[in-house]
Amino acid sequence: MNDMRAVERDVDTNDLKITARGVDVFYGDTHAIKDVDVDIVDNTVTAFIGPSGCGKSTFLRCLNRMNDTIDVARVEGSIMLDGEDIYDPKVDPVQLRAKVGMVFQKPNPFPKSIYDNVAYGPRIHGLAKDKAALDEIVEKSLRRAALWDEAKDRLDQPGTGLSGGQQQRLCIARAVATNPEVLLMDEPCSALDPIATAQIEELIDELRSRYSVVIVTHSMQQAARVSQKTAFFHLGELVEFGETGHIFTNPSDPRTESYITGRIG
Amino acid sequence: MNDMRAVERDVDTNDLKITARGVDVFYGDTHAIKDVDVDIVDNTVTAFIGPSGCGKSTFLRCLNRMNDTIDVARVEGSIMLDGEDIYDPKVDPVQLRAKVGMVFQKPNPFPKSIYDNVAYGPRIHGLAKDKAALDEIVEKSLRRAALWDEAKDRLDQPGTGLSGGQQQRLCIARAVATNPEVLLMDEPCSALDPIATAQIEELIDELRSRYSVVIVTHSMQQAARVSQKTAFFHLGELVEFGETGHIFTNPSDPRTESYITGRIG
Amino acid sequence: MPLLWILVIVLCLGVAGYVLGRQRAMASAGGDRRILHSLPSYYGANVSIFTIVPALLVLTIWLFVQPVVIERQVTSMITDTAIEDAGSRGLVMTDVRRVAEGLEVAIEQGALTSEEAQNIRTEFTNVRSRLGEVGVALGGEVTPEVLDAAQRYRELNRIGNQMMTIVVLILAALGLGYAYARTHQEFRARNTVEYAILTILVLASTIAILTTVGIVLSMLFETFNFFQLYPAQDFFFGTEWAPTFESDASELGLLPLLWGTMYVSVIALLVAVPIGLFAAIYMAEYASARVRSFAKPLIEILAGIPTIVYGLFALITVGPLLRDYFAEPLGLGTSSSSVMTAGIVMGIMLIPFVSSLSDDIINAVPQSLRDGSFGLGATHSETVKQVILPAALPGIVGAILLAASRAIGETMIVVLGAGAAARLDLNPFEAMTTVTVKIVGQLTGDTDFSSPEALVAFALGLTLFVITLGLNVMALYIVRRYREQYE
Amino acid sequence: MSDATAPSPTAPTSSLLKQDDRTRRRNRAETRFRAYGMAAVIVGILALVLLLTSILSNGLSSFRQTFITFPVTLAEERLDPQGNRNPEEMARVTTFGYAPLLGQSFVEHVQSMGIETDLGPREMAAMISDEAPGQLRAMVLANPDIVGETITLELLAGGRIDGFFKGRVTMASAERDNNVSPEQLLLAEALREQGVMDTRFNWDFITAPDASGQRPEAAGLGVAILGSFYMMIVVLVLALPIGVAASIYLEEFAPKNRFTDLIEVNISNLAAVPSIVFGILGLAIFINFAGLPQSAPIVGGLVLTLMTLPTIIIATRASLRAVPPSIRSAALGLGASKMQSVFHHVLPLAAPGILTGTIIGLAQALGETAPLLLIGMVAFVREYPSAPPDGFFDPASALPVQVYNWTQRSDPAFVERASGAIIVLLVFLIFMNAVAILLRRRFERRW
Amino acid sequence: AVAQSRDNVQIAGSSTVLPYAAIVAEAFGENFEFPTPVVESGGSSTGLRRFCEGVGENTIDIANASRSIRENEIATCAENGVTDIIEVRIGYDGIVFASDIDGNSFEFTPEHWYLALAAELPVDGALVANPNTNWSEVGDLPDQAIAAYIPGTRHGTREVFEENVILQGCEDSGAMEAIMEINGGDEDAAEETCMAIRTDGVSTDIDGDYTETLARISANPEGIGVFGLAFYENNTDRLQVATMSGVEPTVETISTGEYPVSRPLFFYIKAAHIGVIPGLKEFASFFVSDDIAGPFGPLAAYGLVSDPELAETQAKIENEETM
Ligand SMILES: Nc1ncnc2c1ncn2[C@@H]1O[C@H](COP(=O)(O)OP(=O)(O)OP(=O)(O)O)[C@@H](O)[C@H]1O
Ligand SMILES: Nc1ncnc2c1ncn2[C@@H]1O[C@H](COP(=O)(O)OP(=O)(O)OP(=O)(O)O)[C@@H](O)[C@H]1O
Ligand SMILES: [Mg+2]
Ligand SMILES: [Mg+2]
Repeated sequence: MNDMRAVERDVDTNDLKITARGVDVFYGDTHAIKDVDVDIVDNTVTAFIGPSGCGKSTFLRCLNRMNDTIDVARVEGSIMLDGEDIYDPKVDPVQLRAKVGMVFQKPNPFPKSIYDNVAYGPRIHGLAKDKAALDEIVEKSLRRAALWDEAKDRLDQPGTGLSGGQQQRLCIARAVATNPEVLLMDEPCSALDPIATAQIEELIDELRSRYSVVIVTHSMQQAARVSQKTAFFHLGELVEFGETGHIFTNPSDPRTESYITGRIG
Repeated sequence: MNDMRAVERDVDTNDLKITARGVDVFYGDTHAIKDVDVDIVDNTVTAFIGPSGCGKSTFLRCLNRMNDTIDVARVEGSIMLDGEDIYDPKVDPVQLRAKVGMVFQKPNPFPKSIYDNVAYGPRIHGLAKDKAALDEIVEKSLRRAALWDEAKDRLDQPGTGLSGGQQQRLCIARAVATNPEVLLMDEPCSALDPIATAQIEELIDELRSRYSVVIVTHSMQQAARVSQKTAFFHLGELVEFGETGHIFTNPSDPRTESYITGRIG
Repeated sequence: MPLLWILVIVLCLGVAGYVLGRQRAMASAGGDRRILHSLPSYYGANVSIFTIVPALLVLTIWLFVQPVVIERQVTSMITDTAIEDAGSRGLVMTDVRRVAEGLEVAIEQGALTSEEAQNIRTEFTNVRSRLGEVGVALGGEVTPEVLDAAQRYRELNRIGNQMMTIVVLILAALGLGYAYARTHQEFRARNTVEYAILTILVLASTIAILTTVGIVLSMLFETFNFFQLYPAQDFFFGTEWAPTFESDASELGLLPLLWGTMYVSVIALLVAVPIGLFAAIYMAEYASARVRSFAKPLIEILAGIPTIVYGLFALITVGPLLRDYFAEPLGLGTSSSSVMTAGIVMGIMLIPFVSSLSDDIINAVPQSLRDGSFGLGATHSETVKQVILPAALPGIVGAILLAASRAIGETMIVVLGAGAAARLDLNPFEAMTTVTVKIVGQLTGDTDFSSPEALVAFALGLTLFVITLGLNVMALYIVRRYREQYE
Repeated sequence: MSDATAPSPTAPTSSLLKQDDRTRRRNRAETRFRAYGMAAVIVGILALVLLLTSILSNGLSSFRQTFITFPVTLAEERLDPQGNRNPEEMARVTTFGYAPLLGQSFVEHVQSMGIETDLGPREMAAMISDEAPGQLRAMVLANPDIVGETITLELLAGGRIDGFFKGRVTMASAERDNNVSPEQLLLAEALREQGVMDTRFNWDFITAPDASGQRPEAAGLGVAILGSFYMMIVVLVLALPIGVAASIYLEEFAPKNRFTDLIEVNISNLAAVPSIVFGILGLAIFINFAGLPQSAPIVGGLVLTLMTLPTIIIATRASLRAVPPSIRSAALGLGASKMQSVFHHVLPLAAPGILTGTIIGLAQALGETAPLLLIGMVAFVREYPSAPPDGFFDPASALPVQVYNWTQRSDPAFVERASGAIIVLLVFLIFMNAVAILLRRRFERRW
Repeated sequence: AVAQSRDNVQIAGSSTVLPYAAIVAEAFGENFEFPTPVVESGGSSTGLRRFCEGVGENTIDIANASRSIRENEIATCAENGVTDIIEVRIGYDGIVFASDIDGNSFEFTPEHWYLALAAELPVDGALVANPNTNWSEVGDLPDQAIAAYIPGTRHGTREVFEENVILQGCEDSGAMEAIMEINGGDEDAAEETCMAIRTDGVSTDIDGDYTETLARISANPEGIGVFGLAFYENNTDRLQVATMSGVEPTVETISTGEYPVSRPLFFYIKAAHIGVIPGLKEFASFFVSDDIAGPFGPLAAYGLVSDPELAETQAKIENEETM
């Protein structure tokens, strides 16, 4: 396992896909995200790193308004997707989420068959003309999520009967199948072995050619390998945000440095 | 992040704590664990490694009969704890599980306050004489799980409102609080940042002085760091089992080698 | 055109709209459904909705308005004296309608042609017997005036129906056209359809409110009348319930009834809640799938046995049993009907309310919580008590509230099991009665319906309503307080 | 973490096979708990068995009935004095004219069989049901040409005679009974031996309309079954969708504020409204205001719908609430709309609870009489309602009403029939709920 | 579509009249072209309430009542447009006292009942709570504990029982005078005191119907219940009837007035509906025809005490004489 294997890659474009400005999130009285500004560039992988509980998931969920579903959560500030404020009352969160897909930190397959789990997104978005096309999407997505071999004989069995890592890949397949423009992945490889991890990283890299990807990870190596941009959160604040190479080699904030070198947690 | 930092440590005793012989597990018709023999030595950390879906969790759950709760699961073979067959009809799984604690792969905090989550085990096992003693156990367990600082101000808030990594640590604290003789941990650090991971690893090492610990992990480094024995599973079979140092440096099975070097998944 | 036909045509148009809308959406996207904002079926449904909903709405309104309008037109033909004779305009119209319908039937059966029907004259024909031949019975002889009106009524109805057909069909077509024209790949069809569904959902929940308003209104007026005849403080604070047939001697105190209601309900719940809850726990947590799959429906039958059976069971079996083995040996009286009897039997009836609903809720608690608890070495019962029940609390409280509600509203078991005596007494082996029993009793008795003895039923109903409202507010508060939301 | 004073581990490695005191205590508690659970289920089932046995033992006999078969001479001079077989003229002869004819034929038949009896003709004729003249009259008017012939008829025996064969009436009780004499019973016994009387399965109990208190033997459940059937259709078609729709709105879409709290409390409160109050409401709204007909299943169905709604709503909301939020998030995260996430994922998972609510709600609606009192369905109805949709507007009664009415009748023969009606009601209930129960079993799953 | 015409007669009201009305309706349906009328129960109060709701198809045509309509009710009726009402008395309902067939037989006088059931009795110039618990204490009756099952206060029968038995007994026993002496001559108050029934469990109110009374007597064979004559006639094998002042209740003794406890039964026709609802008048005439309501008709056979003045009633219907 050679870490730090990924070094600089060119960021392909500089189009801003998402711009977040002055975002604050409160859970009731807890101030979980404090005045965060982040730009997500198109066709890039952005990594969010930071100690557990620092607000990575929270911020990620702001980007497709999943925080709407938590009663106590309150979001302030502006987040623009392609120049449109996603918190504008006129915005249909459904359409937003179709564009900005999400893989949750805890795998949450539907209590349905594996096939239906993956086919669900394409079905509601009408991505497949017919059964054959749907089958194809399902197979392709499962392949991309490196689950096809394990799942192909049991597509009709419930997704909840899979192992932890398999569920995680199922959720990735499910998200990929809907073909989003931005994919938010909250620790997508936490339950995966190194080889599966590598396959998912490959997938992320592949996705980047067409979409932008935001990934939360605890593995510095992974962040370094797959991402072009990295944001470091600490206690709800965005401490540092920039080119991955830059952050890992030459962090400007002492907190970043100590986190990367393993001193604060 | 220096990997492979942990090298050989002495296995302190050679008392067998758990001996599993010819264990087979079926989920309905699926043969998930195939004729596995494993010995867990007292006062050691044993790591289970293997690709996702190979049966690590399944085998782990056999060791404290958690598979009993899955309708379709069927366990065959013999598993002895301190020389007593745990699948003996006379054995009370409750007492067994009190001795053999478990941290699950998916954090599953109770929908109760953080305090009550941790106090749950001590309460049912009567480990605390009074409220003060209970408070102490709770604090101590949270400290050992490296959650105290984050949780101390919100002990009365629901455990389900924690972040993913915090929930994971809560589950560890919960398991530690009951003071088991064997602790089974299914990927206890998957959602943790490096520093928190290091703290948990320290905890594991500390626990080893009195108990035996079995840990499932996907991180070869982690296995190498904390464990003295390692079992490598592949497609439901136990491919290799032995001293950690030996397995990582000089695996006897080609499959082990290719897994460790990242070729099969 | 018969109503059924209009409906069929509108529905057909709706289906056609669905197909067309779908097609057009697909066409606008050049056959690539991915470009569409919503699934093609939503575009279809959107057109369908626009076709069907306005048309049916107008149809319904028309059906209500047309008779009123026509009736007004037709009654103007009838002289006041005729109305005077018949007693009311409505009755004359009943007669007119009946004759008109009779003519219709006669035409259908071929006894008359439609011209004959239009020209038939009382002077020349005995209309009553002619219609009698085709099986239309009339209350009396048909006067020329009524016959004229009936013929006019038919005429107007015919015109009205024609107009209705035209208007409704045109509207459907317009709706179809409009929605069709709007169908375009960027049109947010899903949102429109979902909006329509949401409207339906909102309408459905307003029914509950309307029901409440209706209940309150239908009792308020009579309650008001009651309090004009009977002093309010005597009602609310009176400890004596003794209605008589001489109004001035009646004592209509609420308290003994309220006490009885509470006492019986509490005993019933003391029986039903533990048994029901334990049964639910057993079925959801311990029993095998087979045991559960027959035990649950079996216990549910208990909810379907008519309450009179329970009542007789209380009267004939449980009452004497309790009297002989408990009340008399304990020196607590010799009454075979008692609060205890009714409470126990009612409790049995309520078991399925608690057990079945709770069973479903318990079953819905995620397995991972059970695993978490087992993994810590908890026994199954500890897991149930400390993890599952708290997590299932809101649903269980709902089930218990439902059971309590039934207990409060039950009559037959109380009448037969607890007797009819209103009494303030602590002894559970004494006969007592409940508010509901007296509501039914006073309403269906032989008393003068405008006397306080009968009107008190409404006051009792309204009071009970307010009291249970208070209890429910409390329950809501408790649930909010202790609710545990799992992930 | 170098704190070494960990809580001292309890006694070193105790045996798994030997339970320590605490475990034993906990296990005893566990066994007790489980035993309570089993006992609770058993109590429930026992109660059911007890009630069912009493219903069955009382009511099964109502499905059998005693018939008398004998030739009847349709004397022309009585039935058609003019002799021109004109139904309209023949209709002038009322059942009072037919009754003696039957009595006479019966007496003659008994005499012809050579059975000795001390009974006078009047008392002998009294053994035939009062229903018979009406049946004969209807038969003759439908087919006037049979007048003058002698036809063999199978007629109902009177209620007491029937009770004699079923063991309800005995010689001893007949001694004291003003309505039947031991001699009549003796004659009945003799006739049974001759095959003139026999007791057998009686479809009429299920198909015939109700009969007055004088003719328990003829009373049937036909109208009641139809009425209940129509009402249940209305309830099912309205209560289930409305209930589920309202619950979905309140649980999933409604903003959480004072107003929705009010609705919530309000709905649970509606469940506690005594059912007769719904009758008051139904009378005011559906009959007086909307002008719907009285005694009609449509009104009954609407009233029962309003009454059942709270049950269904409470059950549905509880089970919607029990669906883990992670399922909703998963769907929303894939770009499903809230509506889609509810209909595709949450609702199927909540289905068992919804179906339970429906089962219990319908059971309640099917067995309820009180609200029907005020809208005119607790009634004596002999005309069958017509086929749907008109039948919804025709007068009808209902099964529980029939039970209620029959338990109030003075003739003891109705006790048996009331229990029989309860059996029919329960069978009806089981059929009605079978679909729901099967569906529910399919939807049940753990996650 | 809803405006369908009703073609059956709709009747509601007293559950005492219901069995008779059902018998007549059944026979009417058998013998006439008109459909069988629908007869609802629900009590006199509900029947009259619905009767007075107004005229029109969605209101009932006939209200059955076990008492005559009250002034108040007529006023309410009139307010709602129900002005022309035909009152029809169909006969009398005898009220009898009966006990288990295997028990003691009783010969009552009103006095016995008063002494047994009054809440308070005048003793030596003061009112004391009724101490009697055995029938032998109140007169020359068998030694048997008093356990009376009397109609609840919602039943019309209760009124008759209180007035014709208890009050009568109060007067007969001289208690009335004694009470008036105690309360200073207030007759109304005295009557009230007379008619107050004890509530210490000796007497049980029955809110259900006679079948419940019968069931209670089966459960407690010492009990004595109040029944309608028709109910008793149908259950002579289980009940024995007590005489009242030496007269046994039968159809004959009641119709001659010898047996003192009975009440008239009525039905009320909405005159406005005659000629509109098919068969209404025919039904009413059929009801009171000699064939049906006469002394040898089916109603009498069922236990209705036929009205000696039936002919007048028949004429009244014929002429549609309103109140
Ligand atoms: N409840 C179940 N029903 C059916 N099959 C199951 C169930 N749980 C696990 N399996 C299957 O058994 C095999 C082993 O699963 P297990 O959870 O033990 O894998 P694992 O080694 O823990 O993998 P991971 O690292 O992904 O957690 C997998 O193929 C899995 O799909
Ligand atoms: N539903 C909630 N209610 C209240 N507080 C919450 C909730 N979810 C998260 N928090 C708190 O908000 C903070 C940020 O949580 P978040 O889940 O964003 O952390 P994270 O960076 O994703 O951590 P991890 O790496 O452990 O997943 C934490 O302190 C957490 O306890
Ligand atoms: Mg997180
Ligand atoms: Mg696993």
